[in-house]
Amino acid sequence: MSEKKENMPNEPGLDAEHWLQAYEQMVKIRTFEETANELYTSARMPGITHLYIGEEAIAVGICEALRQDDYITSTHRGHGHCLAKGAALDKMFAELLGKEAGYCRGKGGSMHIADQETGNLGANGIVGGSAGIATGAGMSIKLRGTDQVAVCFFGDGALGQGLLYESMNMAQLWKLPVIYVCENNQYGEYTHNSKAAAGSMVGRASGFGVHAQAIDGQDIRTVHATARLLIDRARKGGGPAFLVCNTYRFHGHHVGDIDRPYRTREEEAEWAKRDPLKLLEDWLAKSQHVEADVFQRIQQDVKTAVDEAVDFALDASFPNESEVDRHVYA
Amino acid sequence: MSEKKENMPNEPGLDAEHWLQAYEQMVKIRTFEETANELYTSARMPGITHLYIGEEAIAVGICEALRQDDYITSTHRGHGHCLAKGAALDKMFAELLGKEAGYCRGKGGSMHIADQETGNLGANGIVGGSAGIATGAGMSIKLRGTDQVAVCFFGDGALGQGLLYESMNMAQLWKLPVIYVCENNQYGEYTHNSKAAAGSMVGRASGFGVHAQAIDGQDIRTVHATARLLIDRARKGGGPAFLVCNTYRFHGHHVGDIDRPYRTREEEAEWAKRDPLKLLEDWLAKSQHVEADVFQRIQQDVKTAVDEAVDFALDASFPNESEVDRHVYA
Amino acid sequence: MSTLENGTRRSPAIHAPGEREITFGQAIREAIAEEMARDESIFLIGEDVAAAGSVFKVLVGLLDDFGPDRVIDSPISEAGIAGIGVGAAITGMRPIVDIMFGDFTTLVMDQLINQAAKTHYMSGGKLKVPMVLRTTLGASRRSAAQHSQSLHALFSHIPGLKVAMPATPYDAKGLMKSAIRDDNPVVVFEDKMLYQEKGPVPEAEYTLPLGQADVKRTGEDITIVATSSMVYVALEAADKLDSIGISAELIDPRTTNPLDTETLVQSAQKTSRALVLDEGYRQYGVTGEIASVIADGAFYYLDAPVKRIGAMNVPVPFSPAMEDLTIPSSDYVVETAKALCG
Amino acid sequence: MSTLENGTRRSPAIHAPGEREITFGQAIREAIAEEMARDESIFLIGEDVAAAGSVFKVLVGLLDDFGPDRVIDSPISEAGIAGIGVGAAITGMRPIVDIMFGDFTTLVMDQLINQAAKTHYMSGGKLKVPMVLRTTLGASRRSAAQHSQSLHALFSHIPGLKVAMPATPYDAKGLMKSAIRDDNPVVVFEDKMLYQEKGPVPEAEYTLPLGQADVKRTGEDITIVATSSMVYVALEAADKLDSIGISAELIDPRTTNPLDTETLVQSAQKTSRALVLDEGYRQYGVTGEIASVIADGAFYYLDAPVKRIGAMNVPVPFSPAMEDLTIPSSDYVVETAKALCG
Ligand SMILES: Cc1ncc(C[n+]2csc(CCOP(=O)(O)OP(=O)(O)O)c2C)c(N)n1
Ligand SMILES: Cc1ncc(C[n+]2csc(CCOP(=O)(O)OP(=O)(O)O)c2C)c(N)n1
Ligand SMILES: [Mg+2]
Ligand SMILES: [Mg+2]
Repeated sequence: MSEKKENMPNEPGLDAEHWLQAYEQMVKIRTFEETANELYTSARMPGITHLYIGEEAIAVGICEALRQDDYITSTHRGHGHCLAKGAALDKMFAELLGKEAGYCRGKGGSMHIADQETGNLGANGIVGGSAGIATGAGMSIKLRGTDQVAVCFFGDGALGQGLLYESMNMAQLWKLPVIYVCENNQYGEYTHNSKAAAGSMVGRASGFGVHAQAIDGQDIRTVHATARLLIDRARKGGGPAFLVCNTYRFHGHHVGDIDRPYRTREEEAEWAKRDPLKLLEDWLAKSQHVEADVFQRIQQDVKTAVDEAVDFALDASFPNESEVDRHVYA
Repeated sequence: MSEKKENMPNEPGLDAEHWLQAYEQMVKIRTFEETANELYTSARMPGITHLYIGEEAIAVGICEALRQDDYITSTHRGHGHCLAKGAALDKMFAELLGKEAGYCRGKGGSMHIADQETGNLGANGIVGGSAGIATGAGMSIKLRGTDQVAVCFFGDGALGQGLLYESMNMAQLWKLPVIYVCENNQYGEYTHNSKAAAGSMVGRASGFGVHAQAIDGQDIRTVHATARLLIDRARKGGGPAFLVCNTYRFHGHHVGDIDRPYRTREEEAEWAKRDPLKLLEDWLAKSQHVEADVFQRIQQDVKTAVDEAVDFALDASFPNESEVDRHVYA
Repeated sequence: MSTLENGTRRSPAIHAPGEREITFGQAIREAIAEEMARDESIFLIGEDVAAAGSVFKVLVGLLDDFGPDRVIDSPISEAGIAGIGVGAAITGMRPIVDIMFGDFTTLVMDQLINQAAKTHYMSGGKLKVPMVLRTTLGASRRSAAQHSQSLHALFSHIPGLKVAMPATPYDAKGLMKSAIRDDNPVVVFEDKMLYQEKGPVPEAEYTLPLGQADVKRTGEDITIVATSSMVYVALEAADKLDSIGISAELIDPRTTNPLDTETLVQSAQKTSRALVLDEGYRQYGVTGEIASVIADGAFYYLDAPVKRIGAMNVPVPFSPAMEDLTIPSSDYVVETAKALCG
Repeated sequence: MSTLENGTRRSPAIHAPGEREITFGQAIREAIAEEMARDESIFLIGEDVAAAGSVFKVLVGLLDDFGPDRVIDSPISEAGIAGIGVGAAITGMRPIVDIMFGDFTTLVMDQLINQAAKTHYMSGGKLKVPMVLRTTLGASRRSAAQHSQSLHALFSHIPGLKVAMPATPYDAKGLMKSAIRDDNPVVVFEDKMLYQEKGPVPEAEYTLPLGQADVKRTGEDITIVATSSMVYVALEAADKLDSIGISAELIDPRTTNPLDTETLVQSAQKTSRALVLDEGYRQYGVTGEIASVIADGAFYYLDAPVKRIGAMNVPVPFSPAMEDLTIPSSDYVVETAKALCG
């Protein structure tokens, strides 16, 4: 499976300021995830979690092209999507720690963060499980007659789930405004997608008549420009699209996956050269003449914010026992 | 959806005798189905059944290219597949009437006829439900190291079922000898496939890397020639294939679907011109100089056999009450 | 229907003079049509629900009344349309997802169990899934093992879902309307053999609460709990029991989840004997739960063990000679009741 | 394990001196490896079962021993691999299909319920489906609502399927071997919290019949029926009860289908009190069936109602502060037992 059509769409003509904002968002996710990892290794986080590090350009590149009232559905590797769509650090950490102040009052945890205020319909612990939900959001948009768009994030592993194809077929039949974003980080858990996905990823969607393309997921400018086009197209009634973003998760499948025997250190090193933060930094420095201290200041500000958020979450209280059987029914 | 690549593969060089045998098989299915319809309308058959009339060239064209030890999986519209693979008329009718002498001792009925002796792994009441089973048969063939082939028959409606795509992906990954035969009779129940299937039928399979083509399903010579090539390829380890056979069911969705308001009489008349039996008759008469009385004799012989089979089935006894809780477990 | 004077008996199919009588199928359609007219956020999606009005013809006319945007023929993609239902429900719509045969609900389990049922809870109460999944149950149509199951127990097991299984046109309309208005995913099981069953349904609008059992017949000697079409089997049995001097009280829970345990237990406490009748497989199903609830709650009142009658634990056979044996019959109910009262 | 002298007690985790002790996970692996060595028609398929040896590391080594043709990493296609299992089983193989988390069995329902469970019956006994589906159950790993369910009741409801849920390494090995040899589809539920649990397992080959309960502890005053890891909760409770003079008999059905009703009923007849403990949702689940069987079969012997303890009827919450509340605790079992015996 090798489909790196790295066609760069027309430069949307965004200025350095815009890209610095995107940069900050990526740094925020990176720092959030590093901190989550620390919380795990220092045994302060219950359970495990799946880090988004290495894939930040996708969530940010796409969500920066969305409005607040647009929808996303997310995955088990969902922190990046949530933050990029506008989630607050403190409530995110609080949720990871199972605190009442978390987005889901501690009931969801890392894998189920949802936030209707930012249009986040929820991370999902079932691989591919949100394909129908995103499509339903598209249906809802169509029926309500708004010009919102729904983005369905999923990993390359979700290409194994039949629901995805059922959903894309209906989205195309009814021209629903849904963008299916396949974050192709090469692996589903410990299996390379060459052993899991036959044929062509884009071909799978185009077979259903869905507009499909594959891009470099490490370059936020490519991601963002492509997303703008597809989202705009969907908003105007042009129907769904399928976007493969080729990427890599720099860490293990989850925080406990330390040894990574299923892939080589060389492969990791190759991909590390294409760190999405680094790529944007380089471009901003070279083409936009942004000074190094600007990046440092952003990193520091983010670090401060993340630290405050963690402190908040660590101090926050656990839900009351009486909470346990609330919210089973609305 | 219009993909009638009517490419005729190399003529396999079969003689008139072979085609007369195929003709007889088609007549057998036709007559069986007409009789089943009569049994229904005269209230002698419990429940309903789905007639294969109009689609005979597919089952016969393909099954004539199979060995007895090859496998098929079938559908709710399964009588044609069962007979083409070698099922006996009397046990078929007995099953339709719920008699103990039926293929499944009356437990399965029309929708669940299975016969391991002829490699028929069973008709299926779940649309698309046998895609996994056929693929598993392919896996079994591979693991046992035989050169059998498994054919999965399904209707265009089954293109809506995610399981089909999960199955084709694995068949292609592991080069399993499975031929997925989509009997595209244009409708799933009362809905035309233009309203149910976006994109391209062949494209859906080729997206998974599966060799895919669409052919005229009314012309048994095309069907058979194509099937020979694909089956041969699969037998030799060339992997799965996906074959769309464009066809039409001449009757309603089931025997009780008399009015057919969802389609026009004109459309039906158009397709009636392409009756697969008629097409083969014409070709045999014109190119092979087969006389009209040959066809008549075949029809009569079949009719006699069918009548005998029905009489047998009508006379046969119902299962004993004690049968009801046998065969829940092996 | 729900309040009957003590001692009177009235079959759900028999109505007071002058009352309007419609079929179960019409009641379902009426409920959906009324609600769709009332609330624009409701839409219906399923296989052959629009142009064909569903294979059971229950929905004929809705397409004309509400148009193709709100009555939608889908591909044969049960999981997909269930997923669409969940996503649409979360984002402000009130979808009704039609799954043609209850047997095909096996294809929507993940969307129902892992998504619809858990979304409200997992989101800490933020998101909700006001969605109805309507489907069928019931054997005896000679449709064999994959078109005859009564799988409602599977859904009744799952917290976050509600499950309704109306027996009469009156209940069907009232429960369907409540299901549509409910802010939770509700699975409505309709016995396909009941669609032609007639019964009184007032012209005036009404709803029935989910979670309230209905005393379909009062009695003194034994409590028969029956669901869906088993209510009719139980009524027939009650008539026969009457003629031999056994007075049976018949309770229809109407929803298995929530379950009106109070009404069930009180009746059993009164009669001292109970029998539970349901068309699902007997093992690990609805009868087990209800019998346990009664055996526990009425323990000190019971004169005999609570008996359970369900579908035989076999796949439904095609042959008429066998199929009918798998479904509880009124004679078997009578036998069982007599043994309990004897 | 299955025959214990009256009055003795022995925790399944405690073994006689000299006996070999291995973990539950090792027992599962050993069972599969032994059977695969014995019978070439057995193969294993699932997500990350080969190179990674499963996410719980239970299958490490099988790939080396049996090669990639017989230990197969699949795409993330639960329905697909279940279907492959059915098709391979019908055509002469004995597949073991691995579904990583029990929660994902919602995706294989159609293949299990409508295909695997019914094929033998629908074909009038001609085809058979000798297939094992192994998966997990159990909460308390802080994995939240979609990775913590115990959904074995759903499968126990379906005729044509068998369901095993071993509690000890000994049972795990013996039941897994029998499941693999069985000519029917068998679903084996393994509590993921038990994989590290150690217990005695003989070196010599053995199998355990499906459908035979095991008396894990004998007692006189109350029967506690417990499944899977609830056996350990029950043992702990039994110890505590012992210290206050209540002697509990602990019965592990080991398979819910077939269910060894005789052993259950006899024990309850002896003790006159019973309590059923299972980690599935309480409503419409395993406790309902077993409690009903006992309440019926031991009716005239019971001094108190049969009580049921299951998982709380809520989706499993993530927060540790809440999750543990949803799982039956030994203290709660003690309270309940005391109340029954009081
Ligand atoms: C239906 C289902 N099957 C299996 C799993 C277990 N699982 C969790 S993450 C994962 C891999 C997913 O891979 P991919 O979709 O590529 O996402 P990534 O982790 O690479 O971001 C698997 C198999 C699951 N959560 N859901
Ligand atoms: C999973 C499932 N959904 C719905 C049905 C009801 N149903 C029976 S046949 C049919 C149409 C099937 O259409 P197609 O696959 O094209 O086969 P055809 O009847 O045209 O031969 C439907 C929807 C079913 N049997 N199984
Ligand atoms: Mg991946
Ligand atoms: Mg069709």
